[in-house]
Amino acid sequence: MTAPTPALATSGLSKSFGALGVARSIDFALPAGARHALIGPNGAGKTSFINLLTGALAPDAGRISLSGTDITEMPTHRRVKLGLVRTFQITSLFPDFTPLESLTMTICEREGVAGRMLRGFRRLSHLADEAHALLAGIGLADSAHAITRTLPYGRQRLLEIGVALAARPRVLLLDEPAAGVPEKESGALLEAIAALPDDIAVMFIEHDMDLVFRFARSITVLVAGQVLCEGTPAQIAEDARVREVYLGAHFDG
Amino acid sequence: MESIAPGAGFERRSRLRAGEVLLWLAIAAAPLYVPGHLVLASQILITALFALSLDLLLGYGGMISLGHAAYFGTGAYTAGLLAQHGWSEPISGLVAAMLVAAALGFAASFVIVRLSGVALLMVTLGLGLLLFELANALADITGGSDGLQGVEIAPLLGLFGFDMVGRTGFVYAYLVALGAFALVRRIVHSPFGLSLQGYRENPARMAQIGAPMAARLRLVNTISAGLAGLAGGLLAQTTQFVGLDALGFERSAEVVIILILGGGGRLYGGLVGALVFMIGRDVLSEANPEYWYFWLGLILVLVVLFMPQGILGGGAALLVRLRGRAALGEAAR
Amino acid sequence: MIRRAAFATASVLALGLSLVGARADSPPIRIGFIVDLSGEFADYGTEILNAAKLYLAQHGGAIAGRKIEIDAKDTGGPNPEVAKRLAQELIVNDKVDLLAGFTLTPEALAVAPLATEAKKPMVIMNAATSIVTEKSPYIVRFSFTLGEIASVLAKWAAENGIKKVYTLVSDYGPGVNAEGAFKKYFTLAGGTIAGSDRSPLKGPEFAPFMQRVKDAKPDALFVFVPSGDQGVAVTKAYQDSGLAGAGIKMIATGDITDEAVIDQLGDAAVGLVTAFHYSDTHPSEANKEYVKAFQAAYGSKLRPDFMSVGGYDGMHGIYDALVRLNGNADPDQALEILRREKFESPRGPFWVDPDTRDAVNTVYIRKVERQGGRLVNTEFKAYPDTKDPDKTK
Amino acid sequence: MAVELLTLLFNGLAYGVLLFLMAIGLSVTMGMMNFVNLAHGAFAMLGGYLGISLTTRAGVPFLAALPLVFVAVGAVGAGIEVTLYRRFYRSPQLTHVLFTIGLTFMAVAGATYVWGSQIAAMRVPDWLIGQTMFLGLQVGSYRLFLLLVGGAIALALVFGLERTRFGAMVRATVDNRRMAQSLGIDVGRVFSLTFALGSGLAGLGGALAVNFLGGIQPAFPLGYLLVYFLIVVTVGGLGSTLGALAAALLLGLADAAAKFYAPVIASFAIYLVMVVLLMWRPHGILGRR
Repeated sequence: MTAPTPALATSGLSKSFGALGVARSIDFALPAGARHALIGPNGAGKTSFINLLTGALAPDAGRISLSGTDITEMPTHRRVKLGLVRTFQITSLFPDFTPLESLTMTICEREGVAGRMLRGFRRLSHLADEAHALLAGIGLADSAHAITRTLPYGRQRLLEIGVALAARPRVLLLDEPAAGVPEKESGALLEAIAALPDDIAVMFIEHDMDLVFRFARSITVLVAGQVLCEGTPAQIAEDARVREVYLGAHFDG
Repeated sequence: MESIAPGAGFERRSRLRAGEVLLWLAIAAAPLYVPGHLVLASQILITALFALSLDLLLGYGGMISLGHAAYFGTGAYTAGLLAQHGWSEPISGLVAAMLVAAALGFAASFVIVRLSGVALLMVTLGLGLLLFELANALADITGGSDGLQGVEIAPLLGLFGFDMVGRTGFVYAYLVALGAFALVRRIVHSPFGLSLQGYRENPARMAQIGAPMAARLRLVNTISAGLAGLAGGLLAQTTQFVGLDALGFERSAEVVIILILGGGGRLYGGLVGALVFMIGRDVLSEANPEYWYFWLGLILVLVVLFMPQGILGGGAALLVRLRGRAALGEAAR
Repeated sequence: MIRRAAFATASVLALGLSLVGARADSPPIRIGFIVDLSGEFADYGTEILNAAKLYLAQHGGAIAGRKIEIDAKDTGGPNPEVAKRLAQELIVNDKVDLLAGFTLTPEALAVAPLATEAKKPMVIMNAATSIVTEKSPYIVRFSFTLGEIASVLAKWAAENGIKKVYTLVSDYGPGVNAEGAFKKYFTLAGGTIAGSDRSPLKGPEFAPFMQRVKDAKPDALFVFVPSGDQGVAVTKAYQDSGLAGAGIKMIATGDITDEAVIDQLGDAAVGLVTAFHYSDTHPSEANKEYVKAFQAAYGSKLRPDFMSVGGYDGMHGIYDALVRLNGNADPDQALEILRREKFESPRGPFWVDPDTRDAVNTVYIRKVERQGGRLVNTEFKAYPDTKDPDKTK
Repeated sequence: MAVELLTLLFNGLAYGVLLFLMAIGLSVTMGMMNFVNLAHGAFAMLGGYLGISLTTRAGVPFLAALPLVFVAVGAVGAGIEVTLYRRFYRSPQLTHVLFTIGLTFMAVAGATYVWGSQIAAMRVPDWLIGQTMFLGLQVGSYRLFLLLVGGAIALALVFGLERTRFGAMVRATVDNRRMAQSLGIDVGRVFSLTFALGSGLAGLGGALAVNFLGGIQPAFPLGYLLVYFLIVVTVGGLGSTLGALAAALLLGLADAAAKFYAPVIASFAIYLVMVVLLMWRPHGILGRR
């Protein structure tokens, strides 16, 4: 028996901007159904790594594969179609849309009907229904018809995840999902993250160590574009190198 | 807790509203109440159609163009040259105008989808100016700055000649404009239209929801160019003359002003803008030929100060206030 | 300020005169003016309209009890579709008896078919491209054509020891028109063309062209640019490039030394030779009176130029036709009179060629001189009865 | 050959410097506040007319009139910024377009009312007429003056922005408004001053341009020069002074070279160069983003 194919894997993934190496030969594997945290000090290359995975950045070297399919050269939108979906650290929504519209649009993309021009939504009402169900599932049903930019920040963060879920991901990359959410609004968000379906492999970047240890079943520590170490939360918590990096990083400010 | 049925937003949005029907009926009745101004009425319709073509691109797709007259003029010259060379049947001439402009739009779209913001603005402006200079240089074909003469158009359907009062021209422009509005209405209320607006709202996110936007932007640029060509062709046929100004920077700038004035991304913004701008200009330049620019400028300034979303946007906001906050979500759309 | 006040006075005067003559029950005679009163060419249209109104004010403004009304519309052009729409509205709604004005060629061309269809005489007061009159049998031109002017200048140059000429014109219809006529008649007269350039209409920078001219070492540089800032710019570029020092004369159509702008040229223009049909210092009684009346009405700072004389003479023709028809504005009869007009204009003897319905002018060769603190075009040679040489019908 | 090339270079640079002076204010304000001020040409026009009125009607010497025009138009610019423009910085750019075009229309009508629709030209001193010997080259005196004055101002601006405290504040604000704000820079005041400076320069450029362009008339701010300003600004890169200078000089040189070597394509040349440059570098040749 061979080992099961990881949901997402990289080998030798490298990228540099001039002298600055943001990814240095990263070998990484995300098993199916994972709950994996990517941590590291500021400037470690976490967001660049996600950008490489989604295709927003083109690597200088190395390969990326999604469930065994090589996607290194693939444009972003096709990676999404194959199930590789991300959210953004800085909320990136459709300000004048309602949540229902945002999700329906995403579902239309997923179902391959978004290019339809001459037929309206009359025959696609099941897609809007699905969008609504999804919104209800993450607790946004009562905001379905509100204008996105008028929503409280916490709800926008939820919608950020909702839009990603509507693409029906197999691998979901969450870039600091709870960043900046005030405490009284964060409950629903954490619930939604906890309730993510088991068949989705989730990798998230997070600075809040409480959240990391609450959700992650495995952790990768990235420093200066390189994988410093990998392990279970317990292993990482014990790791002397990690402590040093974090303390050092704090002192460097 | 939830009063609106799941998914209701979409069907409701695309349902024909009474106001729209009334609007088109009111326009159709123009010969009854402004029988002496049918030429102005058809030129307003033509400008509205031109603004609609830009609305698809700018109002819905969020892509600025300061060279849209390139397509308008291409349509005008296509229709005009066909008629000048003996092809005087109007409908086929108009279709040709649309197709040639669309082909130009398709070719230009490969350049345009790579750009955004100010660069897009200036490159579209540059392409428009290049085409203008080309038409001036090819004076043997286009008539240059003297304009294209000898544009003779056969009666519509072989029955209705283009009369001096402009009755045939008006009906013709009305029907074409109505058809174009119906088409664009369809498009913007389709999944394609939704993704186009998604691009306007957040271009960077579209790829991350799996949308192949480059191809769609090319398509919408092509359609928009075709509609602009349709408007240009209509003008050439109803005026029976094509001047270089059909391709001019002033026309490109004016249509942007008209659209923003009316309110972009609202389907009827171009029509409202064209009505206000062109009637305003007609009345003001009649009343005060030397200084009408001042009053027109004042109107623009006041609209910006009091209705920053354009006239339609201002109207919608007013409605919201009248109806109270409950309707906020719907009316602001 | 002075200008506006004077204009108001003149208008009141005109109104008063017309009221005296008019009987309450007879309908007015309406003349629809289509001119540019705003935008880039506002100045042209304003001059034409002012002069036409002046003529009416001078002559009473009413004929056989019918008041003459000018209904002026602004195209803000070049804007052919607006011009055509305005003409249509003037004909259909305002029921005008004649169309007049027409600053710019494309606007005149767009309106021409309407004049034919509605059988309305269309009096051209500027639009100077040759073809205009061919576009409708109802068009009569009271201005001039560029071919007329340029061919005379070519003839004069060849007669006066200029053997090699470089041409520089603005790259648009009238420029091409002037270039063609000049080249044709200069070569016919035995001269040679050293080179020809067309300068973009939207670009004020003439120095590189002057450099080319200098390199080609012609005897003279022939220039046509539209009246206004371009004329001043090209004259300054000529001066700043040292062409005069290199023995290259500049000759031009009179657009450049148009009285409305000539004083802006400064001494750069002194000695410049131009050909044109009107100078405000044309030595005749008719002109002296005209200039005096014009300045009395619109201010002494304003000098009447060729635009104004087109408007004045055009109105003269219309008024004459209406008087002879005793206030009856039958279009075909009016047309017959208009196409045979012949009178002493402020510009000199003027008549309309009945066959082509085009203006026939005495074209003068003039030299710019300083005269009492201002620049003037002093006529020193006349070519009487000049027609557009390439006009057959 | 060398004389020919140098003369061409000289003429192109003189033209370029003039374009730079008129356009630089637009570049900085667009770069700093993302404010699209299509009324910029109106400030140049105001400068032109003021220059004419001062020299011909009030009898102020030409050289003394220039700084007066700079100050006056700068003050008008500051006034308009404080009373009108300021409230629109958060609005979408299309709103700026509509608003400033409206203002431009009003300015055009206003200029017609005050100065009439005829072109107005400026009388310059005799020593600026004709030709002068410069570095062994026969050149137009006014162009030489333009090149020297404009060049000095351009250099002062470029170095001023690099070296002075105010320049540092301007650059910081262009780079990142929020960051500048958090550093304690009074962004509103910096912008008002910059706007005044930019308008003043446009006015000065307008006054200097009158004699170069031949004259000025009310439709000036809606004419082709507005297009040229936008070309200078975008090709140079929003907010980049050096970029705007490079773009303006490039534009002047390209125009001169095309007219001299290939007059047939002269009317296309500038637009062609612009399209190609922007395809190559959408944020301008020296743009940062």
